[in-house]
Order: sequence, then C-alpha cells, then structure tokens
Amino acid sequence: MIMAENLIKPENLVYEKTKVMTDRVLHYCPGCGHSTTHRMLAEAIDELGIQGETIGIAPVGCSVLAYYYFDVDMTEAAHGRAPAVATGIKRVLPEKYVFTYQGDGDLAAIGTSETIHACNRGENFLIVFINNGIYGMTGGQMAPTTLENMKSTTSPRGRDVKTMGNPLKISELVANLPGTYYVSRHSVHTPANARKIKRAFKKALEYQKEKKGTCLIEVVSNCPSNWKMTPLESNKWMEENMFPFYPLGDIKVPK
Amino acid sequence: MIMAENLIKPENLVYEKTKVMTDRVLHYCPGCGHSTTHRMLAEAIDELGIQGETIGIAPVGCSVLAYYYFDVDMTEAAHGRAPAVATGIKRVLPEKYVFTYQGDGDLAAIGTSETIHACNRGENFLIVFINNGIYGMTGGQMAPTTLENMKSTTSPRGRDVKTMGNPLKISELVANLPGTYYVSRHSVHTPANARKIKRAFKKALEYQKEKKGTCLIEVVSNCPSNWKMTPLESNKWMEENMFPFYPLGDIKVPK
Amino acid sequence: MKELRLMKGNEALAEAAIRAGADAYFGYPITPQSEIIEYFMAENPEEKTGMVILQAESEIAAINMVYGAAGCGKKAITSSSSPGISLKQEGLSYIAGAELPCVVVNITRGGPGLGTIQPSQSDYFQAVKGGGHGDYKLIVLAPATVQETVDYVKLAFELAFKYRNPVMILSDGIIGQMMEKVELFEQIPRSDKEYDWATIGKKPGKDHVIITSLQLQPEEQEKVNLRLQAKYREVEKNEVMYKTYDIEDAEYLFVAYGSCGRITQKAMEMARKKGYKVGQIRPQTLYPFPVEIIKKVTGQVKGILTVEMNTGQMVEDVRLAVSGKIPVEHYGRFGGMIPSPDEILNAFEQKFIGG
Amino acid sequence: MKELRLMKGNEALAEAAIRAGADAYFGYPITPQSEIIEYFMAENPEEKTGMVILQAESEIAAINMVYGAAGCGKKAITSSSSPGISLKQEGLSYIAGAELPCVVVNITRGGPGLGTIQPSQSDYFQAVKGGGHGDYKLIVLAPATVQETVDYVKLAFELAFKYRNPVMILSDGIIGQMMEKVELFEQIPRSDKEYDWATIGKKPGKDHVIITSLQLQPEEQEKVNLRLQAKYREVEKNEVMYKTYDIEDAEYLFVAYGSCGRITQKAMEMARKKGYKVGQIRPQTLYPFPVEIIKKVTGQVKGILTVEMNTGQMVEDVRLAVSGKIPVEHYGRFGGMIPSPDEILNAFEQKFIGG
Amino acid sequence: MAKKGDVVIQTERCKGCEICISTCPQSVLAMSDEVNSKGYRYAVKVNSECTGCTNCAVVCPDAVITVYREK
Amino acid sequence: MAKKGDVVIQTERCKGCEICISTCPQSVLAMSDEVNSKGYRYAVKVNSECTGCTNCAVVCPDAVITVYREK
Amino acid sequence: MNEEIVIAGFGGQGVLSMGQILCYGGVMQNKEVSWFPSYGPEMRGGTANCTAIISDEKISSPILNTYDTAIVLNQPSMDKFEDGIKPGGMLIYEINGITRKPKRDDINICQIAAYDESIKMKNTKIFNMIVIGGFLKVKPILEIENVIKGLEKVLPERYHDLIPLNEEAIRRGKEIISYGHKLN
Amino acid sequence: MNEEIVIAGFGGQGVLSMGQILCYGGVMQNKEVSWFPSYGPEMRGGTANCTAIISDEKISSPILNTYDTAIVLNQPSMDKFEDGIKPGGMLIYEINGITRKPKRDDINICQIAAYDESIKMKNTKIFNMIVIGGFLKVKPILEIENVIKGLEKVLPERYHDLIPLNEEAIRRGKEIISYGHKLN
Ligand SMILES: Cc1ncc(C[n+]2csc(CCOP(=O)(O)OP(=O)(O)O)c2C)c(N)n1
Ligand SMILES: Cc1ncc(C[n+]2csc(CCOP(=O)(O)OP(=O)(O)O)c2C)c(N)n1
Ligand code: SF4
Ligand code: SF4
Ligand code: SF4
Ligand code: SF4
Ligand code: SF4
Ligand code: SF4
Ligand SMILES: [Mg+2]
Ligand SMILES: [Mg+2]
Repeated sequence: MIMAENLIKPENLVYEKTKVMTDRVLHYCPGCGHSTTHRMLAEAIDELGIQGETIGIAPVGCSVLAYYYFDVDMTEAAHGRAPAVATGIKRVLPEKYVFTYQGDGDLAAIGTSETIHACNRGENFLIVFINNGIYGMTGGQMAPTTLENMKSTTSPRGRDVKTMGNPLKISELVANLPGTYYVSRHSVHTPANARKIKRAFKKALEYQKEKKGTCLIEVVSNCPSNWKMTPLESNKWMEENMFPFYPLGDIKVPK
Repeated sequence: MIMAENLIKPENLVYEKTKVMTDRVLHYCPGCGHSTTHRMLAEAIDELGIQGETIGIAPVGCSVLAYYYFDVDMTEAAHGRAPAVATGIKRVLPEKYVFTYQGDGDLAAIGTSETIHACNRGENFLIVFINNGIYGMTGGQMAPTTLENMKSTTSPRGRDVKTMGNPLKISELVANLPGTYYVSRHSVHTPANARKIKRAFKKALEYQKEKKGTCLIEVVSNCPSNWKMTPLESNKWMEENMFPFYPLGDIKVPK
Repeated sequence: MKELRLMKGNEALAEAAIRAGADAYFGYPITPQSEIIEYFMAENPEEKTGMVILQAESEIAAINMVYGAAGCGKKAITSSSSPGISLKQEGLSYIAGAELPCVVVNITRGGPGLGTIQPSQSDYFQAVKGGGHGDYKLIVLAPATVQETVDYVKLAFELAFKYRNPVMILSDGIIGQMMEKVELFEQIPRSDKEYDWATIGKKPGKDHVIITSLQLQPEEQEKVNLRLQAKYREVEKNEVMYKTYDIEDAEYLFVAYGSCGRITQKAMEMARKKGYKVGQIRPQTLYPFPVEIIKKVTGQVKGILTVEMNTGQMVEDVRLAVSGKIPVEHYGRFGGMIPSPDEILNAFEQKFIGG
Repeated sequence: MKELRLMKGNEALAEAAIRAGADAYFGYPITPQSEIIEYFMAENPEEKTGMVILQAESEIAAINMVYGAAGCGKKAITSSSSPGISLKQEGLSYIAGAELPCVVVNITRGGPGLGTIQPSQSDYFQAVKGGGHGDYKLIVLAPATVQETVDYVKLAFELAFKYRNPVMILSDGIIGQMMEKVELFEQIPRSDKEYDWATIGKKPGKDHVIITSLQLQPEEQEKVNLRLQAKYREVEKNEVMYKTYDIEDAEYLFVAYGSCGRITQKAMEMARKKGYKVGQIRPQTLYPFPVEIIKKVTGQVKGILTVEMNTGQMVEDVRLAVSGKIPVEHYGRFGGMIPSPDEILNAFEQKFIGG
Repeated sequence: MAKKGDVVIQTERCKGCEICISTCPQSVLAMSDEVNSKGYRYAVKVNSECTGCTNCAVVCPDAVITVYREK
Repeated sequence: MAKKGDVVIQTERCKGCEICISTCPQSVLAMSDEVNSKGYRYAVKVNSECTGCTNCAVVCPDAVITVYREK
Repeated sequence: MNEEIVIAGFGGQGVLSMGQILCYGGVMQNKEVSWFPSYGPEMRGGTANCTAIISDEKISSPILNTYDTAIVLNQPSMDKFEDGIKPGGMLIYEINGITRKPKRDDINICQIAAYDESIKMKNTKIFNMIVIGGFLKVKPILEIENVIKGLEKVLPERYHDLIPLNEEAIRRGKEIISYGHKLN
Repeated sequence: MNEEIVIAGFGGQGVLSMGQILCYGGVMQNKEVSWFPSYGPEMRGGTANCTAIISDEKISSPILNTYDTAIVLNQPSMDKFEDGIKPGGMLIYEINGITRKPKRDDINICQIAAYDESIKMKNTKIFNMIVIGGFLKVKPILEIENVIKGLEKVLPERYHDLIPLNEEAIRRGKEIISYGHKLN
C-alpha cells in the first residue's frame, strides 16, 4: 500500500488545484457540483491566461460566496440581477472578460427578465447556470427547474405542474433569442463531463473576446443536502431523472 | 346623396357599438388600434354572454384607461405586473373569465418575468398583447419590439441592435412553454382582420372556460402619433414593416 | 376550545392565517421566513379550507398577486424578509393607493443590501414612514411573542378590511424562528362576502367596478390623498395598541417593540432590582404610534431610553412625541446582533445615571 | 467659458451628467423624466465622451446596471420617477451596503400607486429615511432651479465618490419640465482612475477585489453598520447645504425645499410686504438635513411653517430639530397640486397670526 | 344587386382617422370640410351605395358608425 | 503496462463525498475509518495501482487531490 | 416688469415654441424667464399649452393659477384659461375656431385673425409668429430684434432662411390685432 | 426555576429535537419555554445548535450570550460554546468525538458516553435521548413522564411504538453520566 515516494516531485505533477482558485476551504456540502464547476471555470480562466482581466458576478444562492474562491475580481449581486450587474460592468469595461454564476432559482425565477433581456441584447458575457432543480441556499424550496413530481420543501407532495407550473427549460428558451451565440448543457459529475465543460468554458470565453454575444452554459447539477441523498446517490438520481428532461449537449452552436 | 330614411330602424340594425363597451369617448389618438382591439374583445365577451363573469386587467400604457371603456369589472395594474395580478384574481376566482390587456413595453420589457412565469404555470387566462413597436403612453420611446433601425425617441438614429438588443418575438418565445395553449398573432386594421381577431378572442375565452391554460393573442398594431404618421400611413407602414417581422397567424394551436 | 401548542413563530403565523380564513397566500422563499410558505405547502390548506397557496416567481409577482386577489375582496397575505420587502414597495404603494386590504409580513433581517440573515429591526422607517413612493401609510403591527404573532394575523386581516388598507406585521428573525407556547384560535370559515368595491364580475344593473390608483387630474389625486389622510387620522384615533410595564411609579422609561421589547423588559426588571424606578412602554402598533401614552408618561419621567435592533429609527417617533421635554436616548445593536439585558441596563446607567 | 442656455430641467440634467464626465447612464422611461434618456440618446455622448447610454428593460435592471458599473469605479447615473424609484429600493440598499458611488435622480410625481404625473414632493421620507431595507442613508440633494440641477449633478458625483455612497437628486416635475436660464460648466473629461476597491481585473501581486453587502456573521455586519454610521456622521458634519433668506430679523420662519422653496420665497416676500417679518430656510441637502441652522433660528423666531407638496414629511425633521421649543406647522398641497404664494401666506396667517 | 344598407355616423365622436373611408367597398364615405367641436374633421356619407356590409363600422376605432341593412 | 502515478490527498480538506472513489479506474481510493477534524471520513489510498489518470482529482469537488505521474 | 403668459391651443399650432421664443427673447433682453409645458394627460388629446414668464425679478413658480395674459388659439383653450386671467389682465384670441366669445368684462380682450393672415402670407407655419406679433403690439415687453434672436435659437438651423419671413409675420401680427374690450 | 440550555453538535445527532423535547416537557409541567435554532450560515457546515429555556417566569430573549448549561456533542461545539457557560454552570459532553478536554474550572463538567451506549442498545437513533437522560440526572428540572409526553409531540406518530425504548434510553442516560469536575 505504500507508493513509490519518488513520484511525488514537481516534474511529475499532472494535476493540482489551479491558482485561479484561492486556498479557502469551500463551504459547499460534500459532493456538491458547485465546487467542481467553480474549479473547471477557474481552470479555463487559468488556461486562457485571463485571470487579471476577468470579473465575476455571483448573486445570492449557495454560490453567493463564490467571491471567496475565485481568485479574480468578484461582485456579489442581488438575487436574480447578475445579468444586469454584468451588463453594467461589461458596458463600461468592454475589453474585460465577464461571467455571471447563477443558480436556477436566481436565473430562472426572480431573474427571468434580466436573463432574457441580457441574452436578447446579446451582452458579451458568459452566464454559468447551475441547474440543481432546487433552491439550495434557502433550504430546498421548489425552483422553476424542479422536475414534475419532484419533492421539495414547497412541493412536499411533489411538484404538481397543474398548480405550480412546468419545469422551465430556460436554456432552450434563450437559445431562441438572436443575441445568444452559444448555449450548451453540461454536468460535472464524472471526469469526462468535467473535462468537457472546461472546454466549453474556454470556447465561451474565446467567443466573448470576439464579441460574439451571450454564451450560456448550463450545468445540470446535484444538491445532495436538499435532495436528501448521499453525493453518489444524488449523481445517480441526476443521471436518471434530470438528464432525460435536461439532456446534456449543445443547444445552440455557432453556425 | 340622401339615403332611404326608412332603413334606419331597429329591425334593420346590423352593427352597433356593443354594450360591453361603455359610452365614454375613447381617449386614444385618431386611428389607434387600441380602440378597435377593445371593441373586438368586448364584442367577443358580449357574444359569449360573459360580461358579468369577466374581469379585466389593464396595466400602465396607453390603455391604462381601458377601465373606462370595458363595461366589465376592471383593475389597473402596476407597469408590467398584469399577469401577476391576473394570477391573483384567477386563483381566487377560478370560474371567472380573466384577461390582461398589455402593451409591448409592459409585457415584454418590465413585465417579462411575470409574462413568462404566468405562461409557464399555464395560468388560465387570456393575455391580449398590443404590439405597436413603441412606448405609446410615455411619448414614443423604444420598446423591446421596436424593429431594427426603427426610430423612436430613445433610438433617434434607429434601433441599433448591436447596442440596444434585438426586436423581441415574445409570442414565439412563450409558445415554447408547455403552459401556453393558444398563441396567435393578429391585427385590427382591416375589417377582415378585425373580424378574425374576434373569433380568436372567442376561442381563447372558450379555452379558458375549459381550463386549457394560457392563451396569448398578439395584436400587431399602430401608433400613428409616435410613429408620426397619419392613421392610414401608419397602417400601411405596419403592413410593410411590422408584418414581415411579426407575421400574422397562429403560432401555437391546440393539437 | 382554544388549542395550546409549542410552535415556531413562522409556522404559527401560517397556521393563524389559515385559521383566520385567509383566501390566499403568495410568497417567495427567503431566510428567515421560508418556514411560512413551507408550512402552508405542508399543511395544504387548499384541501381543508380552500385557501390558495402559490410560490410566486419573485417578491414582485407575489405582491401583485396579492393586489389581484385583494381586489376581489379576498383575504390575501404575503410574507418576506428585508430585501424582498424592498422589492414589494411599488406594489405596496399601489395597494395603499387603490385602497385594498391585505396583510404583508416582514420577518426582518439585518441590512443594508444582502446583509445578514440574523434578526434585526432596521426596517422600521421603511414600514412606518412609507418605503414606497407617495403619501401613504401602512398599519404596522409588531408582535413580541409567537402568541402575538398569531393574534395579530387575525387582527391584521380585520384592520385591513376595516380600513381597506395594507397592514404590515413587522416581526424579525427572533420571533419568526423561536418556538414558544401559543394558544391557537379556532378556525374561522373563509368568507364568501361580496364587497361592492371588489372585482368579482359586474352585477346586472350596477356599475362595473374599477380598481385603480391612477388619477389623471391632480385635483382628483389630491382628493384621494385627502381621503387617505382622513382614514389615517381615524386609524390613529382608534387603533393604537401598546403594553405598559410598571409605568405608574416610573422615573425613567424604556421604549422598545417586538423582540427587543421582551429583552428590554428583562433589563427593566434588572434595573428595578438595582433600585432604579424604570417602566416600559412596548408599542404594539408602530403605525399608529402610541404618541399619547408617551406624552403622558413624559410629564412624569426624567428620561427615555429606546432600545432597538437598529441604529436609531423609532427613537425619532419617540422624540416627536416627547417634543424636547425630556431627553430621549437610543441604545441599539444591529446587523443581526441582539442586545442583552445587562447591556441595556448598562447603557441606561451610562446615559441617565452617569456611569 | 461657461455657457448660458435656456434649458429644460431634465435636459440640463442630462447635459450636466455628460459634462461631469459620467461614464454611464442606465434608465427606463417614465413621465415626467423621460426627456433625460431621450436627451442622452439624441446627444449620443458615446461618440463625444465615450459615455455609455442604455435603455434598460426595467428600473430594477437599470439600478443593478448602475451597481455593476459603479463597482468598476465608474461614474454611473440613473433616473426615474416615483413608482420607478420604489422599484429601485432593493438595489439602492445594495449599493449603500456595498459602499459604491452612484447618482440616482427622482423627478417626483404624485402618489401613491400610479398616482398622477404631476409634480410632487411625496417621496421625501423614502429618500431621506431609507425606502429600502436596512440602516443606510442616501445623500439627498434638492435643487430648486435648473441651475441647481446642473450644479448638483456635478456635486452629486463628487459626494458619491468622496463617501462611496449613493447620492439622490430629489427633484420634481416642476424643475424637471421647466425651462429657465442655466449656465453650463465646461466638459470635465471622463476619468480613467483605477480605484483599488473597484472590480477592474485583479492586479498582479494584489488581492482580488470583492464587492459585497453580505456578512455571514452578525458581528461583522454590525461592524459594517458602524462604519456606515461613522461615515454618515462625517457627511452630517461636512455636507449640509441650505440657503437662507432674510432670517436676520425674522420673527417667523418658512422652511421649504426644491420647487416649493422658490414658491415659498414669493410668499415670504408677500408676507414681508404685509409687514410680517418672515424669513426662509431652503434646505439644499435633505440628508444631511440642516439641523444646526434651524436650531439657531429657533431661538429667535416665534414659529415655523414648512411648505411641502406632500401631506407632511419634512416637517418631522424640522420638528426634530426644533425639539418642541416653538410651534412648527405644515402647509401642504399634494397629489400633483402646487401651492400658490398667496395660499401659503394665507396658511401662515391662519396658523400664526390668527386668521 | 347588392342589398341596401345605411350607416349612421356619430360625428361628434369621430376623430377623422379616415380608416372607414379606406375600407368601404362602395366609396360611401369621405371626410367633411367642417370640424366637430373637438376640432376633428369627420366622416360623412357622400353617396347612397351603402350595402350595409359593416366594414366601416367594424374597423372604426371609435365606434362611431352604426349600420343598418334591409333584411 | 500503464504508466505509474500517485496522488496526494489533503485529508483535512476532504469532505468524504466518495466521488473520487467511484471514478478511479484502478480502485486506488477508499474511505478512511477515521474522521478528520471537521468530522468527515476522508479518502485514502488503498493500493498502488494509480496510473495518474487524474480522474479523481478532476471530479473532486473540494480540490483535495494532487496527481503525479512519471513522465 | 413681470409678465405671466399662458399660451394654449391645438398641438401643431406651435404653442410650445411660441412660449420658448418669447422666453429666449427675454433672455436676450437680460430678463429672468421661465417656460413650463403642460405635460398632463391632456397632451394626448391634441391640445397643448405652456406658461411663459418674463420678469425683472427671480421667478418663483413657473406654473400659475392666474396670469397676466392668456393667448388662446381654440375653443377648449378659451374654456379652460379665460377664468385664470388676473382682473385687468389681457386675453388674446385667434378668431378662427372660437365659437363662444369671451365672457369676462374685467379684462382687456384682443382678437387676431392670424390664421387667415398666414394663409394670405402663403405659409401657415408662421401662424404662431403672427400671434406673437399681435401680443407684442399690445404688450410691448420685448424688442422685436430680441424675439428674432430667440427664434434663431428655437428654429432648427436648416430653417434659418425663413427668419425674414418670420420677422415679417411678427410685423403683420402687430398690424392686424385689435381690441374687442378695453379697460378704461 | 430558570434553566437556559444550549445544545450543539452535528446535524443528524438530533440536536434540534432534543431542545424541542425538553421544551415540550416544560410545557407539560406548566413552565414557560422557548426554543431557538441556530439559523446562521453555519447550518450548512453540518453543525447545528439550539437554545432551550425552561422557566417559571416569562422568557425575555430566546437567544443568549451566556447560559446555565451547554450540552456539546462534538469538538467544534465544545470550541464554540464552552466559554459562554455561566460561572457555576454546567457543561455536559459526549465523550466520543471530543479530542480536547474542556478547560474551564469554574463550572461543573459532566461526561457521557451516549454514543457507545446507543450502540449497546442497538439503536443509534436514541443517542439523543440518552443524553437527555444524563442531563436530567444532573439537572433534574423535569419529570421523566413529562419529557416522554414531550417526546410524543415531537416524534411522528408512526414511530410511537419506539417510545418505551426512548424511555429506557433516558433511564440509561441517567445511569451512565458522570462528573468530570464538580464545584465544591
Ligand atoms: C430578493 C431576494 N429574495 C429571496 C432571497 C432568498 N434567496 C437567496 S438564494 C435563493 C435561491 C437559491 O436558489 P438557486 O438560485 O437555485 O441557487 P442554489 O442555492 O440552488 O445554488 C433565495 C430564494 C434573497 N436573498 N433575495
Ligand atoms: C414602474 C414604472 N415604470 C415606468 C412607467 C412609465 N410607463 C408607463 S406606460 C409605459 C410604457 C408604455 O408602452 P407600452 O406598454 O408599449 O404601451 P403602449 O402605450 O404602447 O400601448 C411606461 C414606460 C410606469 N408607469 N411605471
Ligand atoms: S445546499 Fe445543495 S447546492 Fe447548496 S452547497 Fe449544499 S449540496 Fe450544494
Ligand atoms: S400614443 Fe400611439 S398607442 Fe397611444 S393612443 Fe396614441 S396612437 Fe395609440
Ligand atoms: S357599411 Fe359597408 S358599404 Fe356601407 S358605408 Fe360602411 S363600409 Fe361602406
Ligand atoms: S373610422 Fe371612425 S373615427 Fe375614423 S374617420 Fe371613420 S368614423 Fe371617424
Ligand atoms: S489518478 Fe486515476 S488511477 Fe490514480 S487514484 Fe486518481 S483516479 Fe485512480
Ligand atoms: S472527491 Fe474529494 S472530497 Fe470527495 S471523498 Fe474524494 S477526496 Fe474527499
Ligand atoms: Mg438551485
Ligand atoms: Mg407599445
């Protein structure tokens, strides 16, 4: 059980935490996809060498403290308003790289209008959209993305689409807008998926440089705590229940 | 030039102002499509015999005074919030007929979120959406629906889609939502179109009775005053410029 | 028979709304009050009383849903916490302007901005001076216990309909999150009264109903404002509520409301033990503010200390009541911090006894 | 050389923003202030100074765009009228909490609700007491002329950056819509100063910048509040502005601000002609309120009349300053109605001379 | 032959938008030279060819026109 | 034969989610019986089959794992 | 000098710019001036009005309940503004479009047929300048050259070749205005 | 009687319901009670705590800086709450999971091996009831029967067959708690 000690030396290093992440311990629950998403985005920023030119906006949600983890300039924003805040930033600093990092409650409930209009204006920034089907931060209430019959603290008998509305495929919706340039749905629960999303992030940031318009990358993610599952169970449940409704893959790609 | 006087008697009456419109003189500008739309909707209500069971909501916009003209119970609503107000009404009075009457600024700018979510919940009411490509009431500012290169007081050199965003086809957008049942685009500038929209209104109100979900009827309309045209010119301009981008016809029909 | 239970403030509030015969709740989650909507959803009053519960897409949607339901003469309620209440200000102004009845709950947390989720009383000004635009007033009730929370829900609906005015229950994270004993009143059936000001469908032979807060002519708008002002004078005359504690022989007075009121009561007891004759007034209505009783006591005491979980808000209303006759000082903790009784005693001694 | 023009208040305001070197305007149309964005769009400063102009999808989006731009250390401004300002309350609280500089203009109209589009001063409380949640203050400037409008735009940016605090210009439909002579200051170049608190990209070797109004621990939030309070005390010490008229020998005092201030001045002159020794104070900053000068004059006059286009708001601040020493009365017209000088004189005589 | 019809125009309510005129298949309608008390020129009948087709009334924004037709 | 690799696990940062374990093709990782100071059981190496494929590190939410591989 | 003027008529009659031209004229003559448009809902109805004040002293309110002069160009404006003229004040009205004669007898009343005159001059656009001329005849508060300077400010550059015509219009207006009722 | 108790540990240890059970017990004994959960951001970290007050008098604040008793069930809770115990007060801690011994010597300190006992009893769910038993031994403020009545309120109906087991757990807790440090 003892490894050859000599392997552990700088020249053999093949993977370590990117320097675009700070050293703070993440406050996310064990196994939460927020953390991996952070890291993949940070790695993309790192690999593009744009740490000093990137500004991130994280509104309220479990990721409200994202500003502690991304080692780039960061702004907290009011619930749902990140795309407006990002618009303000990008319009006065058009050469910087700007991203928002928003939950599904944030982006698709209270922030619907800001999302749609930023996308419709084709604001040149990246929207990272964490779809975990729930309001994580506030303790597991129903989100616009909560699946039919899925339980939450505000749909304790399961989401009844007749009275509570349908799960909202907001990525498909904004893909219809001419302002969006690249809309793609991913996950981070396996190494392959994580590696793939990093490539997507890099692409989106490159499009941003070329001022192509709004890029939105959805991450279908888990919330073990509020789904009341272990991390592994939650990922399995996600594959079996979320992916069929929110299929991974590109939704809108540059022609 | 003198007609046979004897024709004008009750038994020969074939068309008069419906009693679902009050006798007040409409404050709309000469030739404005708001007026005709009012009347067609009122006639639909009249013909269905539901005047006493109908509640209308008109938010801010030129039609803010709709409550003076529709002889049904009416509520004024804050700018953009009519679908939320209608939800409040319909949820407590599910057997009544409820409609909102909203401008494009109202429905597709400030009210985007309320519109999308009411449609997504499939709220059982009718949304009448007057798309005149402009903020009429406040004096001709750019609306989300203002066409590319179209002039307004806030796009004096024409709408520049690069900085001001693209004209928004909100009807097509909400047609994607499972909660909408019937989405259709009309105009009222010719007798044929006016008659057609009345049929659409009646259909929508019948669907409402059957609790089918949200029906949205868009009226591509004119704003002679702010377009700075005569009524006839405005209708012509509308046909030539608005219709190609906002084509009349059904967008979503019951399967 | 009334029912004794141990309940969380937020849950008791929701239960009280059901029992008060509320017709509809519209709300959006936010800490520290999400238990309100969660309790409603779990209890499912739709089945029991027909009360409608809907999670709105935002606080703005929620308050406008309330506006719609209230316009139908229905008992509608919404709840939120500070940032969400800020978002409701336009809607509240509309409801006040259109003279509709409704109940709005603010389980206040520390601000400004996103602030902290801990309890606070820093929305006092917003609640009583009008956070929204235009000259209007909310009737503002400030419970200090879970029991008062329950009782005020019922009262709030009564006042809302009596005056056709929005009523705010201004509570905070302490009262919302704590559990204590509470006696629940019995279920009041939902009413099917049809108000002649409500949009419920035009009645044959009657004029159609119009609900609006718009007036094209300033002359008309001024009339509306005068009518509102007359109503507020009525409210001020009839609805003032407060509790007094040992004011008969008091030489000093504490004024505190809500959760701060109960903590201050303890400080008062401690002060008495130390020989200071301190009394307390706990306003239960913040608007209308208990001006008269404070004026009365002003003649008798040497000084007043207000204790608030904010940087000094209600103290202005106390000063206005006292009109310079005696010193009025403020002691506050804020940003989610809660004053302890000995701190309060300390502040009192420093400010009035000379520490 | 300064440039003399005849300009509408709203247009002059926009021109002043361009000349003050503003970096960005975000706004949404609403009467009676839509000329502001219209003027910007017509002038197209993007070409001249690089100033960004964007019609936002809503007032909420606009204030949050301002938040974003302000966080980059840019001079950002937005404008609206009463209902739109209510919608901005959450955003304002965030900006105050995150300590960002910006300018917000309220061309007030009558309320509550949709109200009327005519001028009003009924958002005084909202502006000075904090319409949003939490313990924060806006610096509030109240111009009475088109000239002051122009000057205050420049001043507002200066104060906003000096204190890193939102500054509100509280004007109304009279000042916004009227044309009068105005001297324009010369174009100030846009600044490219990089503030170390601004999110403009992490500098090598420096910590990344975080802009937030969140504090997880109430202890930390209380510290934020204390820091804000200390700042407000500074503002109160340094930034009070007012104009006095004939107070030297005054036996009575009028207090009025903004457009009401100029009308009241006329009433004062008329009163003088009738032999009443009346002086006037016109607060130019509403927060910080000119407490000291009012206190000073209180020793000398027999009574104070405040004149406001509302049902009585600033009168509370005057009463707080006066602290019961002399009677303070309020005369108001509202809902879009404008008091005339003779009405004011009349009210004065009735209340103080005995009519 | 087309049915005979007639229209009654509430000229005081007319705003002179001319939309009715443009839709009348029989060219029955035209603008007056006079203005009504609101200052608008208004629609008038200029011949007796009306068939009572209701076109004009249906599109008249201001509900100014009442139509009769022999049955 | 697969390349040789090794991982370093910062056990104090590990939250015991077990995601790394599930993704290791070589079954190198397992949960400890002990808990760290935060009270979490943490990932440990249980054999020396590591190829340095980085799978575990890439999916580890908490950036706990550093990977080395002989070049 | 303190002259408070209300000008009212249909939209399109140049009501708002009349007030602005007078105010600019005042500025040229070193007066204090203020101009205030009606921005009420009535705007939409096709009517328009504004208040112009030209004064030696600082102007308190730009909006007035009573005024020295009302210039009314159609019947609704007459109905609305006749009452507010101060006793001893001045009412000027355009004959065309007025169906009901003014009823006050405690004010000066002048009439002008500016519309007909503008037709005679073959340019209805100068209608409002004719009215201004009339006004300046009976209330000679401003020098014509200053009013013309004011006009130059209000008129877009591309119409500046029309300035002589406008000057002529003012002169005509001075000629054709006549008193209907004159105090003492 | 006025007993202020802080109970703290990991989420899942039944910390919140311990407080509720004690409060319900208090209600059964006609006491005034209050219960307050921590709802700070720390909730997410997996730790939980609550304050329970049981008193003969009206309770002012449900949240306290200092308290009579702290029941701590893991190390972070010990670190956080030891300091707030009033001099002369009581600290009860679960042995399992505590790596650093308490440092105060002006308070009573008791330890309990409830976790091990629960394993012996073959049901770790009753862990918290064992702790309650220990607490009631050293602070006999409530009758066991009232605590059981309280439990009945907190426990969902479907688990009511477990009540005898819980009663047993309380009894065991009483037995196994021991003093580490006792004042006088
Ligand atoms: C105006 C306002 N309303 C509500 C809240 C409370 N709140 C904070 S985050 C959140 C939703 C979080 O859900 P989501 O956006 O899906 O993010 P997640 O935590 O799931 O990652 C809510 C409702 C708030 N902070 N502000
Ligand atoms: C909160 C708020 N913002 C802005 C306004 C001003 N406003 C009133 S109506 C309107 C837009 C009208 O345009 P639209 O909805 O297209 O209706 P139309 O007049 O064109 O029929 C605006 C911006 C308002 N009343 N309230
Ligand atoms: S609550 Fe859910 S979304 Fe939030 S950190 Fe925990 S697992 Fe992740
Ligand atoms: S402004 Fe435009 S939309 Fe409004 S009434 Fe006039 S023509 Fe119609
Ligand atoms: S009814 Fe038909 S034919 Fe008769 S006037 Fe009208 S449009 Fe012409
Ligand atoms: S359509 Fe109606 S309003 Fe227009 S001209 Fe004809 S009758 Fe008059
Ligand atoms: S690097 Fe690959 S082989 Fe090595 S432990 Fe990680 S997953 Fe297993
Ligand atoms: S994935 Fe990371 S946090 Fe999870 S068990 Fe493995 S090392 Fe620990
Ligand atoms: Mg979520
Ligand atoms: Mg429109």
